[in-house]
Amino acid sequence: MATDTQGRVGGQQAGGPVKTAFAKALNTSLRTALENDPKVLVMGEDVGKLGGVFRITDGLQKDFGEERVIDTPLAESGIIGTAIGLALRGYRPVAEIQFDGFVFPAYDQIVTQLAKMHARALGKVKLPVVIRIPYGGGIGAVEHHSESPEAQFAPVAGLKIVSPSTPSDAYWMLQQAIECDDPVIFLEPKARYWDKGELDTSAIPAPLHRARVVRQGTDLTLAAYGPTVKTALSAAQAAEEEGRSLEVVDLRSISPLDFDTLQRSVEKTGRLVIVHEAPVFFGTGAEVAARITERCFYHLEAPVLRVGGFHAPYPPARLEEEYLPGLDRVLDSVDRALAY
Amino acid sequence: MATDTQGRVGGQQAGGPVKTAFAKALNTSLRTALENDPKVLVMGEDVGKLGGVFRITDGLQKDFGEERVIDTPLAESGIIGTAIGLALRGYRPVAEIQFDGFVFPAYDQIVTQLAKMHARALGKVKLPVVIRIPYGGGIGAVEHHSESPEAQFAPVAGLKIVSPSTPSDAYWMLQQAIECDDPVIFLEPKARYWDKGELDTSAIPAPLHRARVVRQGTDLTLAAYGPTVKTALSAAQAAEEEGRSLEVVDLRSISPLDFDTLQRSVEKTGRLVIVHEAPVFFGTGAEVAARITERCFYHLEAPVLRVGGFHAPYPPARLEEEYLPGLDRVLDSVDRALAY
Amino acid sequence: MDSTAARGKPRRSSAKRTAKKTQPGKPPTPGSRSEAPEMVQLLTPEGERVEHPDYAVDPTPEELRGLYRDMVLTRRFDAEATALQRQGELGLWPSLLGQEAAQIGSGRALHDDDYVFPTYREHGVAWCRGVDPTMLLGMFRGVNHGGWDPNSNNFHLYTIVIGSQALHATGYAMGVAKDGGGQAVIAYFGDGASSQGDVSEAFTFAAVYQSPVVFFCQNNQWAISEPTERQTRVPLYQRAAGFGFPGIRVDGNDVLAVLAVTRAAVERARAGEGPMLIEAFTYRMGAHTTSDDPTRYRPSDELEEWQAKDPILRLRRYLEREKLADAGFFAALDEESDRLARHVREAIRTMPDPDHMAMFEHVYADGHALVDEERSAYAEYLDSFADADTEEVR
Amino acid sequence: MDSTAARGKPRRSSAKRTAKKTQPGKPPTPGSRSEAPEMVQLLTPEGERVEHPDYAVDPTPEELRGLYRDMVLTRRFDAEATALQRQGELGLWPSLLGQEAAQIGSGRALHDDDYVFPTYREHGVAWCRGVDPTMLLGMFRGVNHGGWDPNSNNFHLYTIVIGSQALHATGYAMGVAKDGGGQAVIAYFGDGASSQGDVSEAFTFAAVYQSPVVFFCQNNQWAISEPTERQTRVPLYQRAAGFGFPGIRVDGNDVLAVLAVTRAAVERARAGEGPMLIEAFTYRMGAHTTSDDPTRYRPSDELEEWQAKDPILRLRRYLEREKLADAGFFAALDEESDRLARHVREAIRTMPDPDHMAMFEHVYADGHALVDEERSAYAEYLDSFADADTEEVR
Ligand SMILES: Cc1ncc(C[n+]2csc(CCOP(=O)(O)OP(=O)(O)O)c2C)c(N)n1
Ligand SMILES: Cc1ncc(C[n+]2csc(CCOP(=O)(O)OP(=O)(O)O)c2C)c(N)n1
Ligand SMILES: [Mg+2]
Ligand SMILES: [Mg+2]
Repeated sequence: MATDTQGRVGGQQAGGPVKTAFAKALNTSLRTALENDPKVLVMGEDVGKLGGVFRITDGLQKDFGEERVIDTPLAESGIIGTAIGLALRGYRPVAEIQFDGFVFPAYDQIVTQLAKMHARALGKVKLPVVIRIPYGGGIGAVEHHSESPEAQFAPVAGLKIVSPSTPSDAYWMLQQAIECDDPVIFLEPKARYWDKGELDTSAIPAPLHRARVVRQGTDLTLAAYGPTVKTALSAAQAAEEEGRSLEVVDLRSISPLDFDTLQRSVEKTGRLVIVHEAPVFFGTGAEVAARITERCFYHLEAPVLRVGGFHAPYPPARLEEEYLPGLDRVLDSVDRALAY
Repeated sequence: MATDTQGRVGGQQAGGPVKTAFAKALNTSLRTALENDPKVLVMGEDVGKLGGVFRITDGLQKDFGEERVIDTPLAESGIIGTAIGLALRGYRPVAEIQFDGFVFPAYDQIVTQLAKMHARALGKVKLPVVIRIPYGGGIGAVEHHSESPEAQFAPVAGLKIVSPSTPSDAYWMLQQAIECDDPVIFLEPKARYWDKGELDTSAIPAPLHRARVVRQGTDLTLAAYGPTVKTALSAAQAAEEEGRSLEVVDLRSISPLDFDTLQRSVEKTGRLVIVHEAPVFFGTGAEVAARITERCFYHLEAPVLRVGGFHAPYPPARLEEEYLPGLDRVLDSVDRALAY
Repeated sequence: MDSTAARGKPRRSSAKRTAKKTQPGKPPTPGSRSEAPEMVQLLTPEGERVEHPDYAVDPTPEELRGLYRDMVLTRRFDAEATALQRQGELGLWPSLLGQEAAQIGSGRALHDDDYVFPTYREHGVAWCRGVDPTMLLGMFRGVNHGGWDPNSNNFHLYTIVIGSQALHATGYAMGVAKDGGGQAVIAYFGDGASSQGDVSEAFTFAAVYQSPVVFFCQNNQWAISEPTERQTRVPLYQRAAGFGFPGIRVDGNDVLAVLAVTRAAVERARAGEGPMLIEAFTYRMGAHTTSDDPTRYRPSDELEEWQAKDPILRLRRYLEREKLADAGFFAALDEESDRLARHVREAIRTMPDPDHMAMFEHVYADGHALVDEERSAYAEYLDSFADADTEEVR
Repeated sequence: MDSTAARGKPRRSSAKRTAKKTQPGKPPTPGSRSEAPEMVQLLTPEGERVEHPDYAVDPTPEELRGLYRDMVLTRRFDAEATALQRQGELGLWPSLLGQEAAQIGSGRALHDDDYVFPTYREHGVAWCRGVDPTMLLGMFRGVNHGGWDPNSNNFHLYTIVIGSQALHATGYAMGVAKDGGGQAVIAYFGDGASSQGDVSEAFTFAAVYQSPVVFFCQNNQWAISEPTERQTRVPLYQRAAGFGFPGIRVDGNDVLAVLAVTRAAVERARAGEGPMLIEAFTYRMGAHTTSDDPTRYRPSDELEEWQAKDPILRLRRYLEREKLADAGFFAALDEESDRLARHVREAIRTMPDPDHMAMFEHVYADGHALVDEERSAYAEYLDSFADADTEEVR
């Protein structure tokens, strides 16, 4: 399964792009993976009959049975710990964590076992486990249902972390994550589940860890991933109306980060603002700022600025618009960067 | 207990500095805290009769009894979860995690409950819990006994994170952490446990979260904390012999980070290299680089450079000298920074 | 404000009296095997009193009416909250429909100085503690994450992450014991939560330290879409014995049985005899929350079966059969329910949104430089709009 | 190379034959109460065979000598490793002294295609699996973190973080069941580990899915300095019943009882009857590891008491009493032990240090840009010294 790095899967009807919701693209992707490889398993809380609280696994248990689409006991450490065992046995488990805030009971199994076991065994075992996590805010939810935990996993070697921002990426990046022989934390921007976009299941996807320039520009680079790509694009649109040309880069992958694509962009624009929902402090923006400053020291006309969550717990729903890096806050930072 | 922000404790014999080992300073600090406040508890695995695997709690159970110095079941989530309950009841638990790599089973309780409960209750409850963790490498240990997990906690609001580098700071910062009404992750550089230094238990300590310039210099600032302060000082010494004047800043606190002190130093020197054992990727150095670059954009003559662990699991003992940021690697980065 | 739970509070003393009159149950010691039926029941679904060899309760008519009132008002409050969610006033509501007896029976077994650690569904227990029910709505409206003072009513904040609070309760109980004991702590959790490692670790700590904590598991048969068989193959109350303390199953739809069993357990805890697990066998009659659609995963006849065991209905039958309450009582209660519903509706409509800057408050008790920095930067940012507005006006 | 464990391997078929001859034990069903004594024993400390109503084993003299040989060689290997640590060749060594019967008895109950998930102390089980004992030394010398191929001998890497492997074993067993079953998985852990949430979660998963996994708890009375009472108030084997599967305590210093009980449990697993918990009641006769000083926390008479129950001594007594082994056998074994010790000493002295760049290998199976970048940067950095050296030479 893992040999085809292009991530193409067999058994696809050839056909052009179809307007598809983000959630449906994920559902289709899981279905494809279950069809193509008998070793692929889907497991998690309520993924069976209910089809998951977001219906991402809708209909899969009905069609693939309880042996392949597994409702688990309510224990996240147990889910990841048994997924590791299943992977050691040759399976490719795709585990769903119901919400971002519920991944932490599994943190030890993820960072200490899942991430390190391949290295511990000097490569003798592989751990092709995908952990799907609906993440991020903006849906008016109660506590623990809106967090962005990527920075808590990114320091840990052995894990890969990606986050799609469009239905097409949702489909393809999930295919690629499942095909990957390493553990992948697959962060699904839940606020985008209902967004629609073109999906072509016969296209040739970009490599999983390659960033994508989603809008060309010359004055400043805006980097984003997952839920904030849409915000960044709106900001670029708004800026254009004020006569400023912003380039927008969808990072897509957090570990590894595609610094090459970013560097090329910043060498052109001379300015970088990065936007994510996770707190700024020790966030992805810090790593991007540090490394891009090192790589582009003589090109940068302003310091890399970061827009993101505050150093405070994700607030109650009625405050989330204040907490989240929205259009205005992004534009404010763009202005500040351009003022240098 | 928490009112005296100077961290002075009563009942101290006045007296000058005494040469004390780092481990002994911690032991004395715990003893003082147990003496001064009946609400202080010490808990963890093997902290009782054994006195902890590093003997930091040596003799405490004998003198303060099993009700105050508590051997717990072997369950880290249980240790922190019950410490939270004890804090809600009015106690000030000081929990020991036996080694860095064993804190992760408690990760959920730490980041989701301990860190957030004060905010969740709109300030109605306080969580004065100290989590002591012997951390870092260099002692030739087996896996999981040499990690530096600070970056995995720092993104989480509600936690404070500090790391002393000398016996005196070990004593005083632990006093202050215990007096603090917030949860504090207290990272003890285990490779320094046997180092000796002056301890004056009647001195007036510096504020807990203030960085300290431990060596003055003009050409470049070296920032470090915990185990790498010693490395940084050696590097500065070696550099001096080559005619270079390095300023060394002991950050002491990771959350919050004392950017003011660092900024002052960098405005003077124009260059910054930061050294820590934790992996560079998403590490403390990233946050320091991002923020100092923003604050000192026009003062920096070189990008902030980072020296630290690689994006790889902490290696077996016979490779740790390669993995750890030693003198040569620090000097190499200093050279690189000075070459700009 | 007679429609709030405040009126429920004076019951404590009467509960105490009753506790003296009745014989506190003797929970089975670990490993021992009672000859009693597996589930303690004192009131059948048909509303008939039955006896149990180990557990008895002898409530006065007033107390019985009080329990009935508690359950009715709790259900009404719950229904109103569900309605408010439908009207967009709340983002979400987890209904306790069907679990009133489990919550009122256990809640009324507690003393004021006992301490409660709830999940997110213990609206009936909150009621018994005297927490103003409108306080519970804040977190589901999105104005706070809880926010009541846990120490005002010895009722901790709702805990959403499953099972975590079992450890907090155990730690609190360890502290109670250190302080000399005499109080009980009770931790609520669900059948699903029983699978979480934290709950097992709480069992271990509580047993090792013989902490005065009662683990109260409401087995409502479902964890969202998963039936209890996805968590265990044997009755949950049996989990306790292997950790070294007694466990018992009680008919969770029988308020008298729950009261009796919980009283015995908290008495035991207060007396320093250690923890106990109660499995209240009940049923979640509604959806998991207002976001859930149970028709996707559970058969409708199951609901019908449990409707016949309704906790309120059976007490009403008993009250009527034994003539312990007259039509006037029921009519007055209906009116009180309406008043409560009105009170809740009004409260929600006047509930203020939090201040913009509130998210920077209470992150730390002793302050944090970064929070201060971000707070002022954000205030400045907001001010910049004010300036802009002013400029535009000029 | 006859002194390595490789010679232990052919035993599998004979173990199988024996399993057919003897009556596999019927483990108690959850909740049922056996009239048998609490702990299964087939060989007393004095070396006398005793009967047990549920468990029997009828080994041939050759098998008995084989078990004896396994235990003696394992102990010798262990002593040699301890000595190597004292000589600075190893950084640390966790001795299995006293636990030979628990490990050999259970290890010899397994088939080649069963799968083992050990802790960090299962040197005896490793021996039974045919893992070259010198392979075990690497991680304690600091040249790797394990590094043998788990699939060569169906013996997973040592797991240091307590309890984690119970879940891996359960997941593996779930996979075995999906593949049609017929194999057993065995997870080793200690009395201390029983407190970890992961172990309880493993019990839950294994029970719910009826996975073919045997949980083998070596209760050696101590978790570093904490006696088992810091983990539980009741015997650990009782933990299983509350999760819905059988648990049993076996005399962990009686290799025959351990063999019989483990055989029954793995047979049960292979037959698809689900998990089982075995508590092997044994004793850690040495320090926790070479870093530990048990005189700080445990009384010396306890050690004496357990020395009388020594697992090797009692089998020797039996062999001698029943004349199942002669002086020649013991003398040859002594020699074999010496050869093994020599082999280990030589192996450690020739064990190569890992290459500088090894830390960048196997971080990922499919590569990672940052690792590549750091690897080449580091190589360049190292080269710069080489250049410097060269320059200096010039
Ligand atoms: C650690 C964690 N995982 C998942 C969830 C999502 N979740 C919320 S309630 C629930 C089911 C809980 O079932 P149960 O414990 O039986 O309580 P009930 O809702 O039936 O009262 C789940 C899975 C959560 N809140 N916390
Ligand atoms: C999660 C975790 N916490 C702490 C430790 C440190 N530690 C190593 S062994 C040990 C005691 C284990 O006792 P037990 O499970 O009884 O096994 P034994 O060592 O007696 O074989 C402890 C506390 C660890 N390895 N993992
Ligand atoms: Mg439930
Ligand atoms: Mg042990």
